[in-house]
Amino acid sequence: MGYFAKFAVPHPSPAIYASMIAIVVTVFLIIFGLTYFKKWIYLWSEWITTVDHKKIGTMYLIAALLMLFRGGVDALMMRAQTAVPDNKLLDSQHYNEVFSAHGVIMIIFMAMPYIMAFMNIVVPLQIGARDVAFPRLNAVSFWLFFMGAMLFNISFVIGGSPDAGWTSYFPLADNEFSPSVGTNYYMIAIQIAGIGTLMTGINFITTILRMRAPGMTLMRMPMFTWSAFVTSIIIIFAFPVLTIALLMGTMDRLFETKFFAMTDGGMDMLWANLFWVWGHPEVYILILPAFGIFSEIIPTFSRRNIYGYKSMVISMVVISLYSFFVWTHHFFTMGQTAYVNSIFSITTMVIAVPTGIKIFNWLLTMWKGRIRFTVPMLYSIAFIPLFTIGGVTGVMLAMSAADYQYHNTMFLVAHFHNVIIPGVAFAVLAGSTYYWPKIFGFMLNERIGKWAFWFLTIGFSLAFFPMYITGLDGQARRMYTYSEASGYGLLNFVSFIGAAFMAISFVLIVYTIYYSIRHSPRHVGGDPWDARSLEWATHNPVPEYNFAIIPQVDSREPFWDAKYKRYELFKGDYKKIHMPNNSGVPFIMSALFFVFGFALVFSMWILAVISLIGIFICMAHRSFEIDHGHYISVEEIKETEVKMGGNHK
Amino acid sequence: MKVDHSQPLEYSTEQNRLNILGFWVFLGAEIMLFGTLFTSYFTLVDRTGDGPTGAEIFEIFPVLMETFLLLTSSFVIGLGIHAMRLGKKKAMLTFFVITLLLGLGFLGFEIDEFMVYYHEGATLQTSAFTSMLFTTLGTHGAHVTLGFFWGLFIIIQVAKRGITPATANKSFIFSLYWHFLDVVWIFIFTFIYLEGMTRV
Amino acid sequence: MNIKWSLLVIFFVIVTVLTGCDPLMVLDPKGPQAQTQANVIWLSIAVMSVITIIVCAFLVFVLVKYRDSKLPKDYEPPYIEGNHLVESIIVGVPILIVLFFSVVTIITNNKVEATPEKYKGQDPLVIYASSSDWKWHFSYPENDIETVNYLYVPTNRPLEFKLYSFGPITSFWVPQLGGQKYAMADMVTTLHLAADEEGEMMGRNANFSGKGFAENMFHVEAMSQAEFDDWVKEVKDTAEPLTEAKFNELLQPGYTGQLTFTGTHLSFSPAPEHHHGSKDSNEDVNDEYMEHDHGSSNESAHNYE
Amino acid sequence: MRELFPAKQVWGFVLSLALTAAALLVYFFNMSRATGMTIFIVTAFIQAFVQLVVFMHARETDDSKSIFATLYYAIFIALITVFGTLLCMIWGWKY
Repeated sequence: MGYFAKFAVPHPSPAIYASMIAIVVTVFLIIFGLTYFKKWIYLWSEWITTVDHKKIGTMYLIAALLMLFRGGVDALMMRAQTAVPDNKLLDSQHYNEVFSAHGVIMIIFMAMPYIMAFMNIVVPLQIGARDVAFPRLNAVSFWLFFMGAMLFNISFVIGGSPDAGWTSYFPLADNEFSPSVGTNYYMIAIQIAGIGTLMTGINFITTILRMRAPGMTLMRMPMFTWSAFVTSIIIIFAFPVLTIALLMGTMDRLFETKFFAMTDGGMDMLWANLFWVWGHPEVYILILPAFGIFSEIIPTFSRRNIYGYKSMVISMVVISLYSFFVWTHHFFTMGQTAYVNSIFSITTMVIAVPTGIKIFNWLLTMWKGRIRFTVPMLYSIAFIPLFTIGGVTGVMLAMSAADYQYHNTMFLVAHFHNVIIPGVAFAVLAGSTYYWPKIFGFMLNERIGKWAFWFLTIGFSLAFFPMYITGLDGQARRMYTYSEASGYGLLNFVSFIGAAFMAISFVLIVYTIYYSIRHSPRHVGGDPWDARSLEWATHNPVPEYNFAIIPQVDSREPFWDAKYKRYELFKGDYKKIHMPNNSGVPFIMSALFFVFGFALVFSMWILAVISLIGIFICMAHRSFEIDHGHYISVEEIKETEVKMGGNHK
Repeated sequence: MKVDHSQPLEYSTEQNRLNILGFWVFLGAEIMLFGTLFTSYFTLVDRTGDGPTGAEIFEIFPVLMETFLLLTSSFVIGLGIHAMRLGKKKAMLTFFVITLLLGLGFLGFEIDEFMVYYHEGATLQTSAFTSMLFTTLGTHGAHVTLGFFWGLFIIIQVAKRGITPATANKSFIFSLYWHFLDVVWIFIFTFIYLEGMTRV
Repeated sequence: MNIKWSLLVIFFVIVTVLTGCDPLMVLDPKGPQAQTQANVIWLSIAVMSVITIIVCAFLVFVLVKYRDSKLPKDYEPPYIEGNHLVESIIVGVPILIVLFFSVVTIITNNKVEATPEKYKGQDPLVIYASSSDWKWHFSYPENDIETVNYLYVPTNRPLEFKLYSFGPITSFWVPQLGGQKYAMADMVTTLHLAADEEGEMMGRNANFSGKGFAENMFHVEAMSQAEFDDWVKEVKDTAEPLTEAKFNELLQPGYTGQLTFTGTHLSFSPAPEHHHGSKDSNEDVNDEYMEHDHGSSNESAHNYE
Repeated sequence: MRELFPAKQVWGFVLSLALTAAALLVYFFNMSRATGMTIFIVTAFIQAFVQLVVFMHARETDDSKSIFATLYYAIFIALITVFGTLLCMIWGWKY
């Protein structure tokens, strides 16, 4: 019995049972639906085994939206619990699990895949390539992320969720203070997803370095591609740190090693140190592609080229390097000497300079432009002042003497949500609307989209600006309750209303998608927004081979030149196109990773060894496999081009 | 698939060149991986608790043997790649087999070394220092083990399929990996063993 | 459109009304360290507001002037590569601001990491503040008493807190006296504070430490030296001695109210003040710092061990 | 047979053995810590560089700029991480 006890449902409450039933019903409905409509083979051959960067990107997008829902529900529960003083909605253990899950899901399983979705869909199109450098590895990346996310998500029904915060500081996260398997899930699920992310980074660096269209020098690349490139660089140097930190954490929990233990020389702050050596660059991994998306949207809807292209690029490269110099500001209060704190204070503040350059360049891009208020542009416009507030509060936090007062308070919570929501969340929502026709071939409804935008922006302001005030009034973060006498009640209630607004906005976004699937006209043409960069030079949705003929580039905005300056983008005749084959191995291997991870979480060593052997067999299979890919014939290309309603010749 | 005959076989197709560049980028990530291990090692090196220090358990002979075996294997696989470029399949295979045997010898010494530490009371759980030592050495050792099997697969492929653009590419990438493990070992040898043994 | 604007207006009204109510704890300092920090906060709020207002003003100007519907039909935006002068301004001004704040941060860092200037000559009151799940233990080695979950301090005298933890990392924070600092299991951190005014204050653990984190607070009261001495005397007369058994019982996870003891746990369970790190490299860095921040207090701390 | 042992590789091997021996001097002779560490750092990095250029052919294609950029970037950030961590975890610690 003792053995099975650790698999038990952590919080046997009606809500958990209801969600378990909901999961079972949903799974059953999906299985039934797939069987009834005979879609199993379609699902397998078109999606699960795909190596097409656009389909992988789409799957990232769907997974990210699902995780946004999960993380959003967590957020709503937290705000509901703290809406009034001495609330009894959640107990403290449950609240701790909810905010830990919220943080991990939003950063690792929502924001990251959302960014990956755009990198996958947009980058090869923007540089005029047929796919990424390693299509098969790309599928592995996606499925590893997906299995990591699934492993993390089953934690709340089998065995228990992580409850030590998304930062999972030791010794709190060690067996003594977190005895449930929750933190094992944390360590292993993030590890699996992290390996996938590392692969993505390698893939995109190689793609961008070697697969650009002829004539596209580095300094002619579109801004989003630049941001994806810089992000990939940060990924490949930051994620190995996380790999090691998680490995050490896992070993401390599973094998009783002493890295972060309280005895035998263990050093708890080393975890915090390694976590933030990864964690701070991680912030830039998220924010730079978001900057890239805004840098595509703002010029398009201002009908102007981006202002200060060179300084935009330089500032991103500088940020990529600088992001590795500042991690100590996450624990200024650890007791280092004043001079160490001063060093990291200054390096942190210096990052504001390149970021400021970008803000002003966006403003100057709009200046003298012709601004159209579409949904993506509204998000971009709202981003500028809101992100500026987030940025300047960041400078305030960077001053370590004052940080002693902000640290661990709601002020900090307000700051990083103020950076991440207008920065990353606005960007991915704007990007979704902007690239929706590119992915699916129809536009999202603008009217509903604008309502969603206003609810989100106002909801965000209501939810997070009061936190600056409660933070300065001494409310620590991660408190599941507070007393009436503290006086935090009113402002927390305002936050709750803001969160409710944001929830409404999410519902509206889902409704836009539903409404547009039903009612939006199809066949929007290749260029519905009158855009400027190469991804719009092909059809919507994009054919398998991306471009019938690889474009030739001789400026920063070749597509704009082709539209308005009679520049000839596609020269030559159709030739047969070489494409990679689909494969089921990435999915199978990642599924084995899932089993392996699950076995480790519960210390089931035999299962772990068996699944590990399975993983190695998959790798060996890849080594021995002979895969030459396949060709798309000229006739087939002609047929597709005619069907897509355009002929670029 | 276009084959460019002016280049060595391993660079002769676009996909081959992508593979090699991609692998270099991966090695960049590996540098950071081992960099993090070293970071943690240097931080924890003096935190020995009640357990032994490095100076108390390290012995020069097995470490020198391990270093010599790995350095030589790195040299031999370099010869293997050279033979591959000359198109001499048999010589290449011989060099590759010798490389893997030297790698096995390295692993043998390392496992023996771990056993000795274990008997001297330095286990994975003894102190933060020993945890870190075993993890750092173990990560490198796991890389070598993985490399052994990978190399084995490549030998089988070259033996069966001959030196083709595909097998040449795989062999070359494997050689990069093997050399890289040698580079990591140099740092382990210098900054863990020698530094530990000369520490007062 | 009207709904949106009225919502925005309501929001700003709420914010202004609420901020007007009560002085916020951090901005209502009762000691020199908190005063320094509040000054830095006000200064940075002021400068940062100016930056935010400039950005917003420029944004509004651009949006009003260059919106599609307001422009003539034939207006075509120009192609502008960039401008060196403009770009050097948007690089240069932020650099100047960062430089200014760098100076401020260096000065204030050294201030909050040292005995407050106006009490420099005095002998500090050393208090060992240690946390366990989910309580705070305050040991007064000078007076040989110990309290749990409440802290009495004399005004106008430097206070030197020695922080450590019997469990997860916690953070000792009395917002009105000064910023927080971590308390950890294997090392002791030092926090320099002082109280200028008498009064009651809130203190808490600010770093998440598990189930009982929200309730992990303590009551702080600053009083004159005379009152403080009276209190000490009263404790010595009335409180029970702290035994090792009693202390170990207290270390078990759980909650207790305010407790008072004579004697401190330091006698049988000393603070982890030993060096873990490599001694040689530690000392050459630390020595010069110890001279001006730490010298006197170090001696006094050792006396009680 | 001779062509199987190119001079470049052989010299590389000899050099790496010599550098290992040089590092060993610190073990066999009593030296100050500063001298010892200097020798360690110099020999280790030269040896790594020998491997890169002689054995790993890092210079032979037109991708070599990207390759070296990656390596330098990686080494730079790894050093920042090592020394930054030591700075705030050990050297900059105040008891």
